[in-house]
Amino acid sequence: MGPLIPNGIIGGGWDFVIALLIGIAFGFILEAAGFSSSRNLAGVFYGYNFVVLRVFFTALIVAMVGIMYFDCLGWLDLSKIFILPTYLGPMIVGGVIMGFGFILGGYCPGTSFTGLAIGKLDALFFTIGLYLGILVFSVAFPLFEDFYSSGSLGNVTLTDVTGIPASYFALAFTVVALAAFWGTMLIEKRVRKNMKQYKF
Amino acid sequence: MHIHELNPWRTLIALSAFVVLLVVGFLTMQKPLMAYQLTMDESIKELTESELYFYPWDLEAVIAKETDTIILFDIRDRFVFGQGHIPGAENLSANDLTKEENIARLEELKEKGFTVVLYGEDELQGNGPLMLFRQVGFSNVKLLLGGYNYYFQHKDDLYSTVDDDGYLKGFARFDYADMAAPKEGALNSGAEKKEVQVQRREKTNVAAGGC
Amino acid sequence: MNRNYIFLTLLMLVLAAGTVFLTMDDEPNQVDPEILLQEIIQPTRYVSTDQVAKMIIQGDPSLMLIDVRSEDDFQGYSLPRSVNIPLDSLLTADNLSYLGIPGTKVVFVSDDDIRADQMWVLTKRLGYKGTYVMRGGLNCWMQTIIEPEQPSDDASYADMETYSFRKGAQIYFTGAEEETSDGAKVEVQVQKREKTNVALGGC
Amino acid sequence: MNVNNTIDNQPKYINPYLGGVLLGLLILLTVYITGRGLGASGAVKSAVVTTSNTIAPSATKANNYMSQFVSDDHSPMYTWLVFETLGVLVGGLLSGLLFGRVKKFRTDHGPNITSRKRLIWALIGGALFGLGSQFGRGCTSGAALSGTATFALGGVIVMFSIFGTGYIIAYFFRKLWI
Repeated sequence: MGPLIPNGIIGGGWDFVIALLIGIAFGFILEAAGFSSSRNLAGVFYGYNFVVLRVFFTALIVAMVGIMYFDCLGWLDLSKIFILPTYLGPMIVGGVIMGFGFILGGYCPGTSFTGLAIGKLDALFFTIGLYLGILVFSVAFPLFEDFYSSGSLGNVTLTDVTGIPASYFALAFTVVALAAFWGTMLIEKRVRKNMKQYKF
Repeated sequence: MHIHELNPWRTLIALSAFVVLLVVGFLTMQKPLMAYQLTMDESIKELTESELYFYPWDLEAVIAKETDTIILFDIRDRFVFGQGHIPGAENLSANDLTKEENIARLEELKEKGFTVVLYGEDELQGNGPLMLFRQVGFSNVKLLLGGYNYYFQHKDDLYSTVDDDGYLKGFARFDYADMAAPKEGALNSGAEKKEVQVQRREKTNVAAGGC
Repeated sequence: MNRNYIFLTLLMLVLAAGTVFLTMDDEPNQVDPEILLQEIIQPTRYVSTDQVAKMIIQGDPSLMLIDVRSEDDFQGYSLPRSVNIPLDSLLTADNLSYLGIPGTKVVFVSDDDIRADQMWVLTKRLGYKGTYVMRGGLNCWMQTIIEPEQPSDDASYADMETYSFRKGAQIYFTGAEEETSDGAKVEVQVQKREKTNVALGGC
Repeated sequence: MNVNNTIDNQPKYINPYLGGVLLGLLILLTVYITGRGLGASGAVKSAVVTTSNTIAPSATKANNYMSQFVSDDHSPMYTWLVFETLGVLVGGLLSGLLFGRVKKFRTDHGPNITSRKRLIWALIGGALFGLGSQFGRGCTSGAALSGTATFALGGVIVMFSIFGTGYIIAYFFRKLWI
């Protein structure tokens, strides 16, 4: 049955309407969960607020487990969904650069848009920074064109690489995430006790 | 107050709704009539096995009802079946093969340990159903070589077909390269000899149902 | 600490553990057995040797002949423009790339039609469309095209028509007359190479 | 009694687990409908390509990277992710209005840093994030979250390198936040 648009069940004309609706839901959830504040976001790295970890990993395991069930129920054809292509080197480097960006900027792109929506100036500056960063990348692209497309493994999934069924990964991620939820509660309590003031 | 001390009742509702959705999905899921039991590799490998097939001379015992674990299914349509069929065969038209009760019947026969022998007009007609049933796990299904046509021509003397190869398929009956080679000279002795050979082979081929 | 969190944790664990016991469709691209069976019982997949001969002679670019016999047999004799994919090596990516090219008619050829039909069932299970079986295979090809049998004098007009076509095809395929043989051979060569290129580009 | 982060002065955020479950279901829905996950940085990329294409069309066409996203039929802004991002802005605003968080422009910053410094760091951080997201084929939502949710190897790599780096360097930049 699904995915609906690639299978032609929903016409391509609805594409952008659906994009807008999904975006609204995405933005609403992010903002409502407190992702519009860079202090909340950065808290995950300093142990005073693990909201990022909670939302991120809950979403991850729910989506992973849900995809497995949807596949089993025949609602989703896994061969038709988009699998992010893997570029080993560039992705590690990109991830490291993004890690720096996260600590310094306190946002990631999606959350900065929600911060912007409710009037956070730092979110505005972060978004301008995003724009400049991508502009710099595009203009300087010839410099690292070779590196950019190096280490390509194609659109591989974890199962393709390891041979372990996807459901085991879903289970492993779930166990780790749930353990992390309980573990971070203790860390959070201890760190917060020592903080003088922290307004969300 | 820590978040873990608040009641996450809305989270519980959201997750429960998801679980309910999945349960409804499982309850409304239709069990497929058949599912592949053999992988592609196994299916290909199986084609080389001889136990897929039932040989015409073995029919003698079935017709004489000396064995009660073999059931013949005629997959030709009802009209042709009425005009003539192997004694003791049941009609199970190819068009009805996908019917649920027929699959259930096969299932039942498999459990009881029956061997099901399919036959069609010729081997080709039964080949597809044989392969499919094998692939979905009916390891008790076999195919009668030569089909009804071969049986019909030899029904008076089925034992003698042990020495015949007319029902066998899958090998060259001619020397293709030689036959298709450009013929420059007129009839020389070699060509004549070959022609005789062809004639003979041709006859057996017609017996096997032609092409 | 709220007790509902413990419940949530357990619920999520059960959900995740449940995925391990799901029966997954490992090969989702394959055609559902029921649909495959429905296609199998249709006789529309068979093409006659005459039709194949006509398509070869006309240089039909959408025709792709796939010979499913062994490599040795293929070396010994093969139809013009045919590609060799022995039945047991079907599943290599290289061989599969010949199939499923939009707008082509793939015709399987073997000694008889059984092997070709087996190939057809296998490729159909893999979901390839536009595949056919040459009825009678090469044995029939020899009898009808290479050495057609002359119908008796009182045969119907259609039979005579078929015979005259086959006689023409015989000349084309065996080069029984010297003049036509060269031209025909060259044309066949060109077609074959072109076809191979298209097939390779398709993947 | 120096802990004043009690329930009274916390803004009313929803339970993070509720947010997580809803977000997970949203990803599932998105994959179910469109066959691919969510994203964010792609919209900014479209904006970059659009401005570049307006100012210097020939240079954009000559650029091997940007030229992939330029099409003659429609503007580079006419993509799925741009519409999705517009939705994110609207959705964020809706939530902010609902929970009373839409106020005049303000800046979040740690106790040991001024607003001005915070803005400069945000700009630098944003630029780094923009640069990294192009190498990583997506940002936290596109690559790390949606990618990992669909079991893509690339998503896992991006996720671990973002958070791994974050934890390694967090100590050195603690002045910014605590």
